[in-house]
Amino acid sequence: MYNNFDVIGTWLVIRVPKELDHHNAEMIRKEADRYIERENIQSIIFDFQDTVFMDSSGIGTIMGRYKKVKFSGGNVIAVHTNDRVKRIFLLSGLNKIITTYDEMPKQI
Amino acid sequence: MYNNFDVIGTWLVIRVPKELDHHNAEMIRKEADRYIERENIQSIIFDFQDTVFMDSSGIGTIMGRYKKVKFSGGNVIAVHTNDRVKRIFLLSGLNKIITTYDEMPKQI
Amino acid sequence: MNTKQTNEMQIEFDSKSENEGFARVAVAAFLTQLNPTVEEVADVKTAVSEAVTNSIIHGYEKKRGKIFIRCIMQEDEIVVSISDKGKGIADIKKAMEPLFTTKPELERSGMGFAFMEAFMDQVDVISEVGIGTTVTMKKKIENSSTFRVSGDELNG
Amino acid sequence: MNTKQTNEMQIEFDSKSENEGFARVAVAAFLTQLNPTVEEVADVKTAVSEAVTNSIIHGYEKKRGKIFIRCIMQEDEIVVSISDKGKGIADIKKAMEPLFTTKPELERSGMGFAFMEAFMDQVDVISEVGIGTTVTMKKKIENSSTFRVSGDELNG
Ligand SMILES: Nc1ncnc2c1ncn2[C@@H]1O[C@H](COP(=O)(O)OP(=O)(O)O)[C@@H](O)[C@H]1O
Ligand SMILES: Nc1ncnc2c1ncn2[C@@H]1O[C@H](COP(=O)(O)OP(=O)(O)O)[C@@H](O)[C@H]1O
Repeated sequence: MYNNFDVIGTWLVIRVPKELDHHNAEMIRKEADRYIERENIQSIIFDFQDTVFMDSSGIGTIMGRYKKVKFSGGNVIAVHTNDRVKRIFLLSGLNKIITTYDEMPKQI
Repeated sequence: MYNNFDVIGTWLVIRVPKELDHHNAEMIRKEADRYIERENIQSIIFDFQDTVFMDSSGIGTIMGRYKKVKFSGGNVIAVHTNDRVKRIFLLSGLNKIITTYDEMPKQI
Repeated sequence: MNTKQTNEMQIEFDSKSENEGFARVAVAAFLTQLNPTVEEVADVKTAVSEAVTNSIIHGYEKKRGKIFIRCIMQEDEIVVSISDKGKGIADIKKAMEPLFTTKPELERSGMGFAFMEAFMDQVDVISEVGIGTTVTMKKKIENSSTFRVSGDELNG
Repeated sequence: MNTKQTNEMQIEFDSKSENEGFARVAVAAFLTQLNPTVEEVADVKTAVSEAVTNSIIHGYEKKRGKIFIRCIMQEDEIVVSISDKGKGIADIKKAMEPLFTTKPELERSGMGFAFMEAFMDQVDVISEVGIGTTVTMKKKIENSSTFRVSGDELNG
Protein backbone atom coordinates (compact mmCIF):
# COMPACT_ATOMS: atom_id res chain seq x y z
CA MET A 1 0.00 0.00 0.00
CA TYR A 2 1.37 3.35 -1.07
CA ASN A 3 0.58 5.88 1.64
CA ASN A 4 2.62 8.99 1.06
CA PHE A 5 -0.38 11.30 1.12
CA ASP A 6 -0.76 14.40 3.23
CA VAL A 7 -3.67 16.77 3.67
CA ILE A 8 -2.76 20.42 4.38
CA GLY A 9 -5.93 22.46 4.65
CA THR A 10 -7.72 21.93 1.36
CA TRP A 11 -4.53 20.75 -0.38
CA LEU A 12 -3.69 17.12 -1.00
CA VAL A 13 0.05 16.54 -1.20
CA ILE A 14 0.96 13.41 -3.14
CA ARG A 15 4.52 12.27 -2.66
CA VAL A 16 5.22 10.65 -6.02
CA PRO A 17 7.19 7.39 -5.67
CA LYS A 18 10.64 6.75 -7.09
CA GLU A 19 9.18 5.48 -10.33
CA LEU A 20 5.97 6.84 -11.77
CA ASP A 21 4.99 4.13 -14.26
CA HIS A 22 1.70 2.41 -15.06
CA HIS A 23 2.06 0.06 -12.08
CA ASN A 24 2.50 2.85 -9.53
CA ALA A 25 0.15 5.25 -11.36
CA GLU A 26 -2.76 2.90 -10.72
CA MET A 27 -2.03 2.79 -7.01
CA ILE A 28 -1.77 6.56 -6.79
CA ARG A 29 -4.97 7.06 -8.73
CA LYS A 30 -7.02 4.86 -6.39
CA GLU A 31 -5.57 6.28 -3.21
CA ALA A 32 -5.77 9.90 -4.37
CA ASP A 33 -9.40 9.58 -5.38
CA ARG A 34 -10.25 8.12 -2.00
CA TYR A 35 -8.77 11.26 -0.37
CA ILE A 36 -10.51 13.59 -2.81
CA GLU A 37 -13.87 11.98 -2.05
CA ARG A 38 -13.49 11.77 1.71
CA GLU A 39 -11.66 14.98 2.61
CA ASN A 40 -12.46 18.50 1.54
CA ILE A 41 -9.74 18.62 -1.11
CA GLN A 42 -9.66 21.57 -3.47
CA SER A 43 -6.19 21.40 -4.96
CA ILE A 44 -3.35 18.91 -5.41
CA ILE A 45 0.43 19.07 -5.16
CA PHE A 46 2.44 16.35 -6.86
CA ASP A 47 5.78 16.28 -5.05
CA PHE A 48 8.50 14.76 -7.28
CA GLN A 49 11.27 14.97 -4.68
CA ASP A 50 12.02 11.22 -4.80
CA THR A 51 11.11 10.59 -8.44
CA VAL A 52 13.77 9.43 -10.88
CA PHE A 53 11.54 7.79 -13.48
CA MET A 54 8.30 8.85 -15.15
CA ASP A 55 6.61 7.71 -18.35
CA SER A 56 3.37 8.59 -20.14
CA SER A 57 1.26 6.69 -17.60
CA GLY A 58 2.10 9.43 -15.11
CA ILE A 59 0.71 12.03 -17.46
CA GLY A 60 -2.66 10.29 -17.47
CA THR A 61 -2.69 10.19 -13.68
CA ILE A 62 -1.88 13.88 -13.30
CA MET A 63 -4.37 14.88 -16.04
CA GLY A 64 -7.05 12.73 -14.42
CA ARG A 65 -6.66 14.41 -11.02
CA TYR A 66 -6.49 17.81 -12.73
CA LYS A 67 -9.87 17.21 -14.38
CA LYS A 68 -11.35 16.18 -11.02
CA VAL A 69 -10.37 19.26 -9.04
CA LYS A 70 -10.60 21.71 -11.96
CA PHE A 71 -14.32 21.02 -12.09
CA SER A 72 -14.77 22.55 -8.62
CA GLY A 73 -12.36 25.42 -9.25
CA GLY A 74 -9.27 23.76 -7.79
CA ASN A 75 -5.69 23.70 -8.98
CA VAL A 76 -2.86 21.19 -9.55
CA ILE A 77 0.84 22.02 -9.22
CA ALA A 78 4.05 19.99 -9.33
CA VAL A 79 7.03 20.64 -7.05
CA HIS A 80 10.64 19.46 -6.88
CA THR A 81 10.57 18.50 -10.54
CA ASN A 82 13.99 17.46 -11.86
CA ASP A 83 15.15 17.96 -15.45
CA ARG A 84 13.84 14.60 -16.59
CA VAL A 85 10.36 15.17 -15.17
CA LYS A 86 10.34 18.68 -16.66
CA ARG A 87 11.22 17.22 -20.06
CA ILE A 88 8.31 14.76 -19.83
CA PHE A 89 5.98 17.64 -18.86
CA LEU A 90 7.21 19.65 -21.83
CA LEU A 91 6.97 16.82 -24.36
CA SER A 92 3.44 15.95 -23.31
CA GLY A 93 2.19 19.54 -23.12
CA LEU A 94 1.38 19.02 -19.42
CA ASN A 95 3.44 22.13 -18.64
CA LYS A 96 0.74 24.24 -20.28
CA ILE A 97 -1.81 23.42 -17.57
CA ILE A 98 0.33 22.38 -14.58
CA THR A 99 2.83 24.85 -13.11
CA THR A 100 6.06 23.28 -11.90
CA TYR A 101 8.10 24.64 -8.98
CA ASP A 102 11.65 23.73 -8.06
CA GLU A 103 10.80 24.38 -4.40
CA MET A 104 7.58 24.08 -2.41
CA PRO A 105 5.75 27.45 -2.73
CA LYS A 106 5.79 29.50 0.51
CA GLN A 107 2.03 29.94 0.89
CA ILE A 108 1.46 26.22 1.47
CA MET B 1 40.69 0.73 -20.05
CA TYR B 2 40.61 0.64 -16.28
CA ASN B 3 43.29 2.94 -14.96
CA ASN B 4 42.71 3.55 -11.28
CA PHE B 5 46.21 2.57 -10.27
CA ASP B 6 48.56 4.61 -8.13
CA VAL B 7 52.15 4.00 -7.15
CA ILE B 8 53.18 5.37 -3.74
CA GLY B 9 56.83 4.49 -3.09
CA THR B 10 56.95 0.70 -3.35
CA TRP B 11 53.18 0.36 -2.83
CA LEU B 12 50.72 -0.20 -5.65
CA VAL B 13 47.27 1.15 -4.78
CA ILE B 14 44.51 -0.52 -6.79
CA ARG B 15 41.23 1.31 -6.68
CA VAL B 16 38.79 -1.59 -7.04
CA PRO B 17 35.88 -0.75 -9.37
CA LYS B 18 32.23 -0.64 -8.35
CA GLU B 19 31.80 -4.28 -9.21
CA LEU B 20 34.57 -6.81 -8.74
CA ASP B 21 33.37 -9.71 -10.87
CA HIS B 22 35.13 -11.98 -13.38
CA HIS B 23 34.88 -9.35 -16.13
CA ASN B 24 36.56 -6.61 -14.11
CA ALA B 25 38.90 -9.03 -12.32
CA GLU B 26 40.57 -9.89 -15.64
CA MET B 27 41.19 -6.24 -16.42
CA ILE B 28 42.65 -5.59 -12.98
CA ARG B 29 44.87 -8.63 -13.17
CA LYS B 30 46.44 -7.61 -16.46
CA GLU B 31 46.94 -3.99 -15.50
CA ALA B 32 48.24 -4.78 -12.00
CA ASP B 33 50.79 -7.25 -13.32
CA ARG B 34 52.06 -4.67 -15.79
CA TYR B 35 52.71 -2.27 -12.87
CA ILE B 36 54.31 -5.00 -10.76
CA GLU B 37 56.69 -5.87 -13.58
CA ARG B 38 57.58 -2.32 -14.60
CA GLU B 39 57.70 -0.43 -11.32
CA ASN B 40 59.52 -1.42 -8.16
CA ILE B 41 56.37 -2.68 -6.43
CA GLN B 42 56.75 -4.51 -3.13
CA SER B 43 53.26 -4.43 -1.68
CA ILE B 44 49.67 -3.87 -2.79
CA ILE B 45 46.67 -2.05 -1.37
CA PHE B 46 43.25 -2.99 -2.68
CA ASP B 47 41.05 0.04 -2.02
CA PHE B 48 37.37 -0.97 -1.86
CA GLN B 49 36.03 2.57 -1.36
CA ASP B 50 33.77 2.41 -4.44
CA THR B 51 33.01 -1.29 -4.40
CA VAL B 52 29.45 -2.50 -3.88
CA PHE B 53 29.72 -5.93 -5.47
CA MET B 54 32.30 -8.69 -5.23
CA ASP B 55 32.12 -12.39 -6.03
CA SER B 56 34.59 -15.29 -5.94
CA SER B 57 36.43 -14.06 -9.04
CA GLY B 58 37.73 -11.21 -6.90
CA ILE B 59 39.21 -13.69 -4.46
CA GLY B 60 41.27 -15.27 -7.21
CA THR B 61 42.56 -11.87 -8.28
CA ILE B 62 43.59 -10.85 -4.77
CA MET B 63 45.15 -14.27 -4.06
CA GLY B 64 47.04 -14.12 -7.36
CA ARG B 65 48.59 -10.73 -6.56
CA TYR B 66 49.32 -11.91 -3.01
CA LYS B 67 51.30 -14.86 -4.33
CA LYS B 68 53.28 -12.55 -6.64
CA VAL B 69 54.45 -10.05 -4.03
CA LYS B 70 54.67 -12.57 -1.17
CA PHE B 71 57.44 -14.29 -3.07
CA SER B 72 59.65 -11.21 -2.74
CA GLY B 73 58.65 -10.50 0.87
CA GLY B 74 55.87 -8.02 0.09
CA ASN B 75 52.42 -7.62 1.60
CA VAL B 76 48.81 -7.18 0.49
CA ILE B 77 46.18 -5.27 2.46
CA ALA B 78 42.60 -4.20 1.80
CA VAL B 79 41.17 -0.84 2.86
CA HIS B 80 37.71 0.74 3.02
CA THR B 81 36.10 -2.70 3.07
CA ASN B 82 32.35 -2.54 3.67
CA ASP B 83 30.33 -5.26 5.44
CA ARG B 84 29.61 -7.13 2.25
CA VAL B 85 33.26 -7.26 1.18
CA LYS B 86 34.25 -8.32 4.71
CA ARG B 87 31.71 -11.14 4.58
CA ILE B 88 33.19 -12.38 1.30
CA PHE B 89 36.69 -12.21 2.80
CA LEU B 90 35.49 -14.19 5.81
CA LEU B 91 33.61 -16.84 3.81
CA SER B 92 36.56 -17.45 1.52
CA GLY B 93 39.19 -17.47 4.26
CA LEU B 94 40.93 -14.54 2.56
CA ASN B 95 40.79 -12.67 5.87
CA LYS B 96 43.39 -15.09 7.25
CA ILE B 97 46.10 -13.79 4.94
CA ILE B 98 44.92 -10.28 3.99
CA THR B 99 44.39 -7.69 6.71
CA THR B 100 41.44 -5.38 6.12
CA TYR B 101 41.31 -1.77 7.31
CA ASP B 102 38.27 0.51 7.52
CA GLU B 103 40.53 3.49 6.86
CA MET B 104 43.78 3.91 4.95
CA PRO B 105 46.61 3.17 7.42
CA LYS B 106 48.56 6.30 8.45
CA GLN B 107 52.02 5.12 7.42
CA ILE B 108 51.12 5.03 3.71
CA MET C 1 28.45 -7.93 -40.32
CA ASN C 2 30.96 -7.40 -37.57
CA THR C 3 30.19 -10.30 -35.25
CA LYS C 4 32.90 -9.32 -32.83
CA GLN C 5 30.97 -6.24 -31.84
CA THR C 6 27.49 -7.71 -31.49
CA ASN C 7 25.83 -8.81 -28.31
CA GLU C 8 22.34 -10.16 -27.94
CA MET C 9 19.81 -11.03 -25.27
CA GLN C 10 16.21 -12.07 -25.06
CA ILE C 11 13.74 -11.87 -22.21
CA GLU C 12 10.35 -13.45 -21.79
CA PHE C 13 8.04 -12.59 -18.89
CA ASP C 14 4.45 -12.53 -17.67
CA SER C 15 2.28 -9.57 -18.65
CA LYS C 16 1.95 -8.21 -15.12
CA SER C 17 2.36 -4.55 -14.28
CA GLU C 18 4.86 -5.56 -11.56
CA ASN C 19 7.21 -6.56 -14.40
CA GLU C 20 7.35 -3.12 -16.04
CA GLY C 21 10.18 -2.06 -13.75
CA PHE C 22 12.03 -5.32 -14.27
CA ALA C 23 11.81 -5.00 -18.06
CA ARG C 24 13.26 -1.53 -18.27
CA VAL C 25 16.02 -2.19 -15.75
CA ALA C 26 17.03 -5.36 -17.60
CA VAL C 27 17.33 -3.50 -20.91
CA ALA C 28 19.18 -0.65 -19.20
CA ALA C 29 21.61 -3.10 -17.58
CA PHE C 30 22.33 -4.60 -20.98
CA LEU C 31 22.75 -1.16 -22.53
CA THR C 32 25.45 -0.03 -20.07
CA GLN C 33 28.02 -1.86 -22.21
CA LEU C 34 27.70 0.87 -24.83
CA ASN C 35 28.80 3.45 -22.30
CA PRO C 36 25.62 5.53 -22.46
CA THR C 37 24.97 8.85 -20.74
CA VAL C 38 22.48 9.04 -17.89
CA GLU C 39 20.14 10.77 -20.32
CA GLU C 40 20.42 8.03 -22.94
CA VAL C 41 19.69 5.36 -20.33
CA ALA C 42 16.60 7.29 -19.22
CA ASP C 43 15.44 7.63 -22.84
CA VAL C 44 15.68 3.90 -23.49
CA LYS C 45 14.05 3.02 -20.16
CA THR C 46 11.12 5.30 -20.91
CA ALA C 47 10.62 3.89 -24.41
CA VAL C 48 10.79 0.29 -23.13
CA SER C 49 8.35 1.13 -20.36
CA GLU C 50 5.86 2.55 -22.89
CA ALA C 51 5.97 -0.49 -25.16
CA VAL C 52 5.79 -3.03 -22.31
CA THR C 53 2.89 -1.15 -20.68
CA ASN C 54 1.06 -1.16 -24.02
CA SER C 55 1.46 -4.93 -24.35
CA ILE C 56 0.01 -5.39 -20.85
CA ILE C 57 -2.88 -2.93 -21.16
CA HIS C 58 -3.78 -3.00 -24.83
CA GLY C 59 -2.28 -6.25 -26.11
CA TYR C 60 -3.43 -8.58 -23.37
CA GLU C 61 -6.02 -6.24 -21.80
CA LYS C 62 -4.78 -7.39 -18.40
CA LYS C 63 -5.20 -11.08 -19.16
CA ARG C 64 -2.12 -13.24 -18.59
CA GLY C 65 0.18 -13.58 -21.55
CA LYS C 66 3.87 -13.51 -22.34
CA ILE C 67 5.87 -10.46 -23.37
CA PHE C 68 9.10 -10.89 -25.31
CA ILE C 69 12.00 -8.49 -25.48
CA ARG C 70 14.87 -8.92 -27.84
CA CYS C 71 17.90 -6.69 -27.63
CA ILE C 72 20.76 -6.52 -30.07
CA MET C 73 23.74 -4.25 -29.77
CA GLN C 74 25.89 -3.74 -32.80
CA GLU C 75 28.69 -1.21 -32.87
CA ASP C 76 27.19 1.84 -31.17
CA GLU C 77 23.53 1.06 -31.76
CA ILE C 78 20.93 -0.71 -29.65
CA VAL C 79 17.91 -2.36 -31.26
CA VAL C 80 15.08 -3.32 -28.89
CA SER C 81 12.04 -5.30 -30.01
CA ILE C 82 9.05 -5.72 -27.70
CA SER C 83 6.43 -8.28 -28.75
CA ASP C 84 3.16 -9.66 -27.49
CA LYS C 85 0.73 -12.27 -28.78
CA GLY C 86 -2.20 -10.08 -27.86
CA LYS C 87 -5.09 -8.52 -29.72
CA GLY C 88 -3.09 -6.53 -32.25
CA ILE C 89 -3.65 -3.08 -33.78
CA ALA C 90 -6.09 -2.57 -36.65
CA ASP C 91 -4.92 0.89 -37.73
CA ILE C 92 -1.26 1.41 -36.85
CA LYS C 93 -1.06 4.89 -38.34
CA LYS C 94 -3.95 6.11 -36.24
CA ALA C 95 -2.62 4.34 -33.13
CA MET C 96 0.65 6.23 -33.45
CA GLU C 97 -0.98 9.67 -33.55
CA PRO C 98 -0.22 11.67 -30.41
CA LEU C 99 -3.14 11.74 -27.94
CA PHE C 100 -4.93 8.86 -29.66
CA THR C 101 -5.97 6.19 -27.17
CA THR C 102 -8.58 3.44 -27.10
CA LYS C 103 -8.52 3.31 -23.31
CA PRO C 104 -9.33 6.78 -21.97
CA GLU C 105 -11.25 5.12 -19.12
CA LEU C 106 -7.91 3.79 -17.85
CA GLU C 107 -6.50 7.34 -17.98
CA ARG C 108 -4.20 6.54 -20.87
CA SER C 109 -2.81 9.74 -22.29
CA GLY C 110 -2.29 8.51 -25.84
CA MET C 111 1.33 9.65 -25.61
CA GLY C 112 3.00 6.23 -25.53
CA PHE C 113 4.08 6.06 -29.17
CA ALA C 114 4.91 9.77 -29.17
CA PHE C 115 7.33 9.16 -26.29
CA MET C 116 8.90 6.16 -28.00
CA GLU C 117 9.48 8.31 -31.08
CA ALA C 118 10.80 11.23 -29.05
CA PHE C 119 13.30 9.15 -27.08
CA MET C 120 14.48 6.71 -29.74
CA ASP C 121 15.92 7.32 -33.22
CA GLN C 122 13.51 5.00 -35.01
CA VAL C 123 10.28 3.17 -34.11
CA ASP C 124 8.69 0.50 -36.32
CA VAL C 125 5.44 -1.26 -35.53
CA ILE C 126 4.29 -4.56 -36.99
CA SER C 127 0.88 -5.77 -35.88
CA GLU C 128 -1.87 -8.10 -36.92
CA VAL C 129 -5.30 -8.26 -35.30
CA GLY C 130 -5.68 -11.43 -33.25
CA ILE C 131 -2.01 -12.33 -33.67
CA GLY C 132 -0.02 -9.70 -31.81
CA THR C 133 2.24 -6.68 -31.99
CA THR C 134 5.97 -6.09 -32.29
CA VAL C 135 7.50 -2.67 -31.69
CA THR C 136 11.12 -2.34 -32.84
CA MET C 137 13.12 0.66 -31.68
CA LYS C 138 16.64 1.76 -32.49
CA LYS C 139 18.97 4.25 -30.89
CA LYS C 140 22.57 5.25 -31.52
CA ILE C 141 24.56 5.73 -28.34
CA GLU C 142 27.00 8.60 -28.69
CA ASN C 143 29.70 6.96 -26.60
CA SER C 144 31.36 10.25 -25.80
CA SER C 145 29.87 10.36 -22.36
CA THR C 146 31.88 11.69 -19.46
CA PHE C 147 29.26 10.47 -16.98
CA ARG C 148 29.51 6.78 -17.60
CA VAL C 149 26.68 4.78 -16.09
CA SER C 150 28.20 1.74 -14.42
CA GLY C 151 26.88 -1.79 -14.02
CA ASP C 152 24.06 -1.56 -11.52
CA GLU C 153 23.80 2.21 -11.19
CA LEU C 154 20.51 2.48 -12.97
CA ASN C 155 18.62 5.27 -11.30
CA GLY C 156 16.87 7.80 -13.42
CA MET D 1 -0.47 -24.34 -6.84
CA ASN D 2 -1.36 -20.74 -6.21
CA THR D 3 -1.13 -19.26 -9.69
CA LYS D 4 -2.11 -15.81 -8.49
CA GLN D 5 1.17 -15.51 -6.64
CA THR D 6 3.56 -16.81 -9.28
CA ASN D 7 5.60 -14.73 -11.66
CA GLU D 8 8.06 -16.00 -14.17
CA MET D 9 10.74 -14.75 -16.53
CA GLN D 10 13.39 -16.17 -18.78
CA ILE D 11 16.53 -14.62 -20.19
CA GLU D 12 18.84 -15.82 -22.90
CA PHE D 13 22.13 -14.11 -23.69
CA ASP D 14 25.58 -14.51 -25.20
CA SER D 15 28.31 -16.06 -23.06
CA LYS D 16 30.41 -12.88 -22.85
CA SER D 17 31.91 -11.63 -19.62
CA GLU D 18 30.33 -8.22 -20.32
CA ASN D 19 26.96 -9.87 -19.68
CA GLU D 20 27.73 -10.99 -16.13
CA GLY D 21 26.60 -7.64 -14.74
CA PHE D 22 23.50 -7.61 -16.92
CA ALA D 23 22.49 -11.10 -15.74
CA ARG D 24 22.67 -10.36 -12.04
CA VAL D 25 20.98 -6.96 -12.31
CA ALA D 26 18.13 -8.48 -14.34
CA VAL D 27 17.52 -11.18 -11.72
CA ALA D 28 17.78 -8.61 -8.93
CA ALA D 29 15.27 -6.34 -10.70
CA PHE D 30 12.85 -9.23 -10.94
CA LEU D 31 13.41 -10.14 -7.29
CA THR D 32 12.50 -6.70 -5.95
CA GLN D 33 8.82 -7.69 -6.16
CA LEU D 34 9.33 -9.95 -3.15
CA ASN D 35 10.39 -6.95 -1.08
CA PRO D 36 13.89 -8.27 -0.28
CA THR D 37 16.43 -6.71 2.06
CA VAL D 38 19.58 -5.16 0.60
CA GLU D 39 21.44 -8.20 1.97
CA GLU D 40 19.13 -10.70 0.27
CA VAL D 41 19.51 -8.88 -3.06
CA ALA D 42 23.30 -9.01 -2.69
CA ASP D 43 23.15 -12.73 -1.87
CA VAL D 44 21.14 -13.57 -4.99
CA LYS D 45 23.29 -11.32 -7.19
CA THR D 46 26.45 -13.03 -5.98
CA ALA D 47 25.04 -16.52 -6.54
CA VAL D 48 23.83 -15.62 -10.04
CA SER D 49 27.19 -14.08 -10.85
CA GLU D 50 28.99 -17.29 -9.79
CA ALA D 51 26.81 -19.55 -11.92
CA VAL D 52 26.89 -17.29 -14.99
CA THR D 53 30.66 -16.87 -14.73
CA ASN D 54 31.03 -20.67 -14.54
CA SER D 55 28.99 -21.12 -17.71
CA ILE D 56 31.22 -18.63 -19.51
CA ILE D 57 34.58 -19.89 -18.24
CA HIS D 58 34.03 -23.60 -17.70
CA GLY D 59 30.94 -24.42 -19.76
CA TYR D 60 31.88 -22.63 -22.97
CA GLU D 61 35.56 -22.08 -22.18
CA LYS D 62 35.22 -18.60 -23.63
CA LYS D 63 33.75 -19.82 -26.92
CA ARG D 64 30.48 -18.19 -27.91
CA GLY D 65 27.35 -19.91 -26.67
CA LYS D 66 24.02 -19.05 -25.10
CA ILE D 67 23.30 -18.87 -21.40
CA PHE D 68 19.73 -19.31 -20.16
CA ILE D 69 18.28 -18.01 -16.92
CA ARG D 70 14.86 -18.98 -15.71
CA CYS D 71 13.35 -17.30 -12.69
CA ILE D 72 10.17 -18.26 -10.91
CA MET D 73 8.76 -16.52 -7.89
CA GLN D 74 6.11 -18.30 -5.91
CA GLU D 75 4.83 -16.97 -2.62
CA ASP D 76 7.97 -15.80 -0.83
CA GLU D 77 10.50 -17.96 -2.67
CA ILE D 78 12.65 -17.31 -5.72
CA VAL D 79 13.91 -20.18 -7.86
CA VAL D 80 16.69 -19.31 -10.33
CA SER D 81 18.02 -21.79 -12.89
CA ILE D 82 21.13 -21.01 -14.90
CA SER D 83 21.88 -23.30 -17.86
CA ASP D 84 24.46 -23.67 -20.56
CA LYS D 85 24.94 -26.10 -23.42
CA GLY D 86 28.64 -26.31 -22.74
CA LYS D 87 31.08 -29.03 -21.87
CA GLY D 88 29.36 -30.31 -18.74
CA ILE D 89 30.76 -31.61 -15.44
CA ALA D 90 32.01 -35.18 -15.12
CA ASP D 91 32.12 -35.35 -11.32
CA ILE D 92 29.59 -32.97 -9.78
CA LYS D 93 30.38 -33.93 -6.19
CA LYS D 94 34.05 -33.12 -6.66
CA ALA D 95 33.26 -29.91 -8.58
CA MET D 96 31.23 -28.66 -5.64
CA GLU D 97 34.01 -29.13 -3.09
CA PRO D 98 35.34 -25.79 -1.82
CA LEU D 99 38.66 -24.79 -3.42
CA PHE D 100 38.34 -27.36 -6.20
CA THR D 101 38.93 -25.79 -9.60
CA THR D 102 39.97 -27.08 -13.01
CA LYS D 103 41.19 -23.61 -14.08
CA PRO D 104 43.81 -22.46 -11.56
CA GLU D 105 45.71 -20.84 -14.46
CA LEU D 106 42.78 -18.42 -14.81
CA GLU D 107 43.06 -17.62 -11.08
CA ARG D 108 39.80 -19.32 -10.26
CA SER D 109 39.50 -19.74 -6.52
CA GLY D 110 37.30 -22.82 -6.55
CA MET D 111 34.83 -20.99 -4.30
CA GLY D 112 32.01 -20.53 -6.80
CA PHE D 113 29.78 -23.38 -5.67
CA ALA D 114 30.65 -22.70 -2.03
CA PHE D 115 29.37 -19.14 -2.45
CA MET D 116 26.18 -20.28 -4.18
CA GLU D 117 25.55 -22.62 -1.26
CA ALA D 118 26.40 -19.98 1.32
CA PHE D 119 24.11 -17.34 -0.18
CA MET D 120 21.15 -19.44 -1.30
CA ASP D 121 19.01 -21.93 0.66
CA GLN D 122 19.41 -24.75 -1.82
CA VAL D 123 21.64 -25.48 -4.83
CA ASP D 124 21.09 -28.38 -7.24
CA VAL D 125 23.33 -29.19 -10.17
CA ILE D 126 22.38 -31.31 -13.16
CA SER D 127 25.09 -31.84 -15.76
CA GLU D 128 26.04 -34.16 -18.54
CA VAL D 129 29.42 -34.16 -20.29
CA GLY D 130 29.09 -32.75 -23.80
CA ILE D 131 25.50 -31.66 -23.23
CA GLY D 132 25.58 -28.91 -20.65
CA THR D 133 24.93 -27.84 -17.08
CA THR D 134 21.95 -26.49 -15.15
CA VAL D 135 22.33 -25.00 -11.69
CA THR D 136 19.05 -24.46 -9.83
CA MET D 137 19.05 -22.32 -6.71
CA LYS D 138 16.29 -21.46 -4.28
CA LYS D 139 15.97 -18.81 -1.64
CA LYS D 140 13.16 -17.78 0.68
CA ILE D 141 12.81 -14.02 1.02
CA GLU D 142 11.87 -13.05 4.57
CA ASN D 143 9.63 -10.18 3.48
CA SER D 144 9.89 -8.47 6.83
CA SER D 145 12.38 -5.96 5.54
CA THR D 146 12.24 -2.37 6.67
CA PHE D 147 14.79 -1.35 4.04
CA ARG D 148 12.82 -2.14 0.97
CA VAL D 149 14.89 -2.16 -2.23
CA SER D 150 12.90 -0.26 -4.85
CA GLY D 151 12.61 -0.77 -8.59
CA ASP D 152 15.94 0.34 -10.00
CA GLU D 153 17.87 0.86 -6.81
CA LEU D 154 20.12 -2.12 -7.24
CA ASN D 155 23.46 -1.16 -5.83
CA GLY D 156 25.23 -3.55 -3.54
N1 LIG E 1 0.74 -3.78 -27.95
C1 LIG E 1 -0.44 -3.28 -28.37
N2 LIG E 1 -1.50 -4.10 -28.64
C2 LIG E 1 -2.67 -3.61 -29.06
N3 LIG E 1 -2.92 -2.29 -29.20
C3 LIG E 1 -1.95 -1.41 -28.95
C4 LIG E 1 -0.66 -1.85 -28.53
N4 LIG E 1 0.13 -0.76 -28.35
C5 LIG E 1 -0.62 0.30 -28.66
N5 LIG E 1 -1.87 -0.07 -29.03
C6 LIG E 1 -2.97 0.84 -29.46
O1 LIG E 1 -2.42 2.09 -29.79
C7 LIG E 1 -3.04 3.13 -29.04
C8 LIG E 1 -2.06 4.26 -28.78
O2 LIG E 1 -0.99 3.81 -27.96
P1 LIG E 1 -0.13 4.86 -27.14
O3 LIG E 1 0.31 5.96 -28.04
O4 LIG E 1 0.92 4.11 -26.41
O5 LIG E 1 -1.17 5.50 -26.11
P2 LIG E 1 -1.89 4.90 -24.81
O6 LIG E 1 -1.15 3.67 -24.34
O7 LIG E 1 -1.83 6.00 -23.83
O8 LIG E 1 -3.29 4.55 -25.24
C9 LIG E 1 -3.53 2.43 -27.80
O9 LIG E 1 -4.58 3.16 -27.18
C10 LIG E 1 -3.98 1.09 -28.35
O10 LIG E 1 -5.25 1.18 -28.96
N1 LIG F 1 28.80 -24.55 -16.03
C1 LIG F 1 29.88 -25.37 -15.88
N2 LIG F 1 30.29 -26.13 -16.93
C2 LIG F 1 31.37 -26.96 -16.79
N3 LIG F 1 32.08 -27.09 -15.66
C3 LIG F 1 31.71 -26.37 -14.58
C4 LIG F 1 30.60 -25.49 -14.63
N4 LIG F 1 30.48 -24.91 -13.42
C5 LIG F 1 31.46 -25.42 -12.65
N5 LIG F 1 32.21 -26.30 -13.33
C6 LIG F 1 33.36 -27.08 -12.80
O1 LIG F 1 33.31 -27.04 -11.39
C7 LIG F 1 34.54 -26.51 -10.87
C8 LIG F 1 34.28 -25.77 -9.57
O2 LIG F 1 33.49 -24.62 -9.80
P1 LIG F 1 33.50 -23.41 -8.76
O3 LIG F 1 33.27 -23.94 -7.37
O4 LIG F 1 32.54 -22.39 -9.23
O5 LIG F 1 34.99 -22.86 -8.80
P2 LIG F 1 35.78 -22.05 -9.93
O6 LIG F 1 34.82 -21.43 -10.89
O7 LIG F 1 36.53 -21.03 -9.18
O8 LIG F 1 36.65 -23.06 -10.62
C9 LIG F 1 35.10 -25.66 -11.97
O9 LIG F 1 36.48 -25.46 -11.85
C10 LIG F 1 34.71 -26.48 -13.21
O10 LIG F 1 35.60 -27.55 -13.43
